[in-house]
Amino acid sequence: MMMNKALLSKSNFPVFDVYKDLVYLDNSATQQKPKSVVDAVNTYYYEQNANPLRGLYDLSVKATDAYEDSREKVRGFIGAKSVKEIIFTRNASESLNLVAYSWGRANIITGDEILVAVSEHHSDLLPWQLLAKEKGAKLNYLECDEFGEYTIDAFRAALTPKTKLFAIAQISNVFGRVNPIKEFAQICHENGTIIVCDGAQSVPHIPVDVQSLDVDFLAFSGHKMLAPMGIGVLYGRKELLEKMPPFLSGGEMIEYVTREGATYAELPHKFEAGTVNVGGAVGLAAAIDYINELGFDAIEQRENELTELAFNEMKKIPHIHIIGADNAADHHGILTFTIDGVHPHDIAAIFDADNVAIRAGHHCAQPLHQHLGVQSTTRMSLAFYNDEQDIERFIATLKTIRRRMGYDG
Amino acid sequence: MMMNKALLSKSNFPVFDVYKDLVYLDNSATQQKPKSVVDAVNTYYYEQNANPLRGLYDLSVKATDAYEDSREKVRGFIGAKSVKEIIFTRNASESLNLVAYSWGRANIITGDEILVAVSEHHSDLLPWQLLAKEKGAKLNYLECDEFGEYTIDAFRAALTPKTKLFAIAQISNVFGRVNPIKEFAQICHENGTIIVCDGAQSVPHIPVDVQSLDVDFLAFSGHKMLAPMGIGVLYGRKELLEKMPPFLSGGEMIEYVTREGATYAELPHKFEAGTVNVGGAVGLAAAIDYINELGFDAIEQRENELTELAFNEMKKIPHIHIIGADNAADHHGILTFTIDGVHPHDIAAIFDADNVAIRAGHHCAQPLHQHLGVQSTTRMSLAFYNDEQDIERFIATLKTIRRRMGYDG
Amino acid sequence: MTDSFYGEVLADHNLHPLHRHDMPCATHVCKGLNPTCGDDIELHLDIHDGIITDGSFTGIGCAISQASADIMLELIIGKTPEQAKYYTALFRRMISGEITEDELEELEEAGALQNVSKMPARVKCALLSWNTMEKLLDGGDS
Amino acid sequence: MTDSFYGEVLADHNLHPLHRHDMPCATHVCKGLNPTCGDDIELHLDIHDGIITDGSFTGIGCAISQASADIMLELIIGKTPEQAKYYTALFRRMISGEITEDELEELEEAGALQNVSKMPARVKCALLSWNTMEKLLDGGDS
Ligand SMILES: Cc1ncc(COP(=O)(O)O)c(C=O)c1O
Ligand SMILES: Cc1ncc(COP(=O)(O)O)c(C=O)c1O
Repeated sequence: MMMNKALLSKSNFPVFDVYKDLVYLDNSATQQKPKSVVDAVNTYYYEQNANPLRGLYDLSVKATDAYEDSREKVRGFIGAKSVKEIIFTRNASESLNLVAYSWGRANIITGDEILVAVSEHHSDLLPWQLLAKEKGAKLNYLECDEFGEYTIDAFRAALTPKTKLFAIAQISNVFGRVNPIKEFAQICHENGTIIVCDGAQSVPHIPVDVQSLDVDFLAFSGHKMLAPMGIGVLYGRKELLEKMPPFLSGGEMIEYVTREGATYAELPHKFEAGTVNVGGAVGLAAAIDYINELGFDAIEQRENELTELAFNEMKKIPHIHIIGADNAADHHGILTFTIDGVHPHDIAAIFDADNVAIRAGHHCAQPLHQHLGVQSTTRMSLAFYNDEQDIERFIATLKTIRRRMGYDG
Repeated sequence: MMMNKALLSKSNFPVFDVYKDLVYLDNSATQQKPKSVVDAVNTYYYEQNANPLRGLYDLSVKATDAYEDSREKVRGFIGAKSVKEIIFTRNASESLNLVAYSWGRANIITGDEILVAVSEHHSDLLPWQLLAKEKGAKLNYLECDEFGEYTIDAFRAALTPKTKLFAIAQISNVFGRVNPIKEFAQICHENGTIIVCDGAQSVPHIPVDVQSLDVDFLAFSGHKMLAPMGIGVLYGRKELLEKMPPFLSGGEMIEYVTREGATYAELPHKFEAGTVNVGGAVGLAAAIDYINELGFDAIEQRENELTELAFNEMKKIPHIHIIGADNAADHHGILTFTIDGVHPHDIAAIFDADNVAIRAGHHCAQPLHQHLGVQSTTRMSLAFYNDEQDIERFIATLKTIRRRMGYDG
Repeated sequence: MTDSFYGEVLADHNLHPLHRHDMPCATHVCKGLNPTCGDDIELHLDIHDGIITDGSFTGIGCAISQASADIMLELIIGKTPEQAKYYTALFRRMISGEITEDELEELEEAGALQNVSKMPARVKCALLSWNTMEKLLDGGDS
Repeated sequence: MTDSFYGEVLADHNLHPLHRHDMPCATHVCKGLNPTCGDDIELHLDIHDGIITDGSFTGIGCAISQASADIMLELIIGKTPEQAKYYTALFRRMISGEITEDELEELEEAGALQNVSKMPARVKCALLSWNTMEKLLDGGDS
């Protein structure tokens, strides 16, 4: 395992040079970009830019190589068997919609059941809700306990012979807890159920191996893992992808087109209609290089350290309630909380005044908030490039909030 | 009309510094990027990057402003009434798929007819072919003559009371001719037909005003107009967009979500699921700035000049046949041709050996090639930043091709 | 309380609202909501002989939306609907940063919300109760 | 013809193919296609008593695919199917740039296609006829 600790430093991220006083703790929403990633995209545009895949000239061959090398990098990063299983999308949301439209509309019929974890992000919920409505299927929810835990027993009980698909995040963007995907996948497959794993919050933070997890689909976004916006990934098991009808249609995803019909290109191109985003793919590859060079050991160690520091300090402050597990180890850099008597928007505004960027609201998980009985919450989420001072600044502001809202203590 | 002729120069495009000998004539496939566009994206990532729309802190407000200011810039560029009518997508292909999935599936029923121009790019053909199949509608083709011209009479004859939608490019990527969209739109509306205009090849090259054209939808791609890959636009008439169901679902496009259902956000957000591509939108805005500062007068004048030069020289060479109009003015920088006895792949290889980048194949328009009775063709396509020397180099190579393939002259 | 974040006036109206209670027999009721932040409000007014004689609000929201509602009611009770609309127009202009010193005076305590013009993300919170009142006076809800 | 782009051997086989004609009574026929470039080929072979006694091709394609087909037939006519497969393996290795000088000799005129290993976009063109032959020998089509 490589490990280059210099890569932990903020100095690799120009935004912190521009805003020296900024404490950025909204990493689950999107991460900042290291210079190496931005530079890689620039180099692509200045030295390799062309429309790839069909070009018969040098620059287009370079663009094709840049694109396909990025795909191979993603394949290795998540341990997929073949590059045919790696589809570039715009973001995790589009990846999940692709599965719902293509696999879902071809496989879900009236009377089927779809099971979704109640903590899912809207992007891993609405596509299934709409699919269920369209097909007359039933949408069931897997419930978690107040600590955000899903037990194997509860899961077995929620599964029925009619459950065709189960959708769950490996790490919820509210709880930060790692769900037992591998166990779920095994039970799913015994039951003939397809498992869709939302990896938007896990792939950037822990090593994810699709073969060892044995999931059928995995979706994630580049922008949450150092890469530019506008590039995402859908991993799909080849046997499934091959049987699925196309989703978006157009240039580059066909073999032959006549007036009456068309035959489609091989995987993965079948699912990539129109001119692809080579710049985005190159940026994602550079982000993976950064992560690989740093190593997940270093990333996890650092993120866990900082999580623990923040968690322990937060527990000391009265009127603060952390959502989810009552131990730092189960939070993976995500600490969602409420403060008695203070609305999350006011909390966020006070943090902003102190130049600490955190998020307030429903975090695109309204059904979970309904389940937990809270209207909205506040979330701090960290990345390996945060440091102790960031946590101290966060805690310092947190301590003043009730007072600044007019409470006595 | 502003006009800054210095912007015509290749010196604004770093790729030509890297490859001093490169003659790039594949601009219809994708354009090269000026430094100002790449710099604008970098500045976004270093000074404004955050997840926009829901943030309550300074950086997120900056990201939101960057994104929405870009939308306003696009609105002004194509003369739309309201920013609500501007939806950011990945590329023109996705824009067209959005219309087919959302408007199409809600409005097309068995027995309806969809009319598509026979010269359409696969991206403006397959979505309608698939829609027609799904709904049991009939797909009809509007035929062009050998010069690539669509007449108003032929159009009136092809339209029936059942024609619900008509799809056509403003400029075909094979012919380069401007189609009479305004006239078609008027006839469509008298007939209760929706008109979808594929602007992928027109928006970068001629001024396009959606209100004056009076089209219902307009699709185009950023990467073909100086902007990065991964950003495209769908313009839609507000009255239509408002009634359309969502296409992709997930974060950011909702108002309320419960376990049972959801209500959707207002336009344009209803159609933008998941984290948006702010970097891409900022790049597109910088590209529009570049085009506006240069001015379409200068762009058109330059492109027409170069087209005429190439066209006239090509006409002098034996065994060469230009596809489409027999005059330079109707080609708008797109010259597609065949050479007797030489396969387009060989033509492209010879051009490549001389460092001239052109395209060979079916240009994602197989039904058109079938209609014209040719298997494949070769295309050179230029942009304002090309110059006389590029054309001379292109012509010089063109003259040698038959000889280098072993013919006597 | 001297370092109060939003200023003492807002903190006070948020923590100790004068008009935050139910009014089951009000002549007019109207609901307002901000989908993006999840704030919602129910506004109750008694209007008799062209005068707003009493008013109250219920619902949930951030300090800005709560204080704004409370201050608004303080200002408009005893006034005519026309006057209430006039204040709404003034308030909107204050929030967009286009108000004169004299006009600001007219808004009395509502002037404490002037800083919201510098918080674009919070504009909707400040306007929620005012928009709801306007909807009510224009015949919205029951 | 000294400046011929692909070299004289290929130019010659492309312009004046020896085996480009129909063979309606061939014992074996197989179709091959390259969807991405639109090239397609129909390969005809007569196989009698374990020997490829004659062969031809029809269809359309670029100079590389046409010359490759013609040269391939020149090489395999008179050989056994096993030998033909052995040449296919050699040819594939040449195209991937992994062939020795001695092996190159064995390929005779087909060695003229060695440069395709430097044209990634054209590899499929060069391989089309060889892949089709392999498919035919493995029992593909009729
Ligand atoms: C006329 C036309 N329409 C649509 C497209 C599709 O554009 P994109 O590949 O960017 O989606 C293209 C370009 O390839 C085109 O030339
Ligand atoms: C758990 C989870 N799933 C899905 C998403 C959607 O990702 P994106 O907005 O990049 O599509 C997010 C992030 O917002 C997330 O946190």
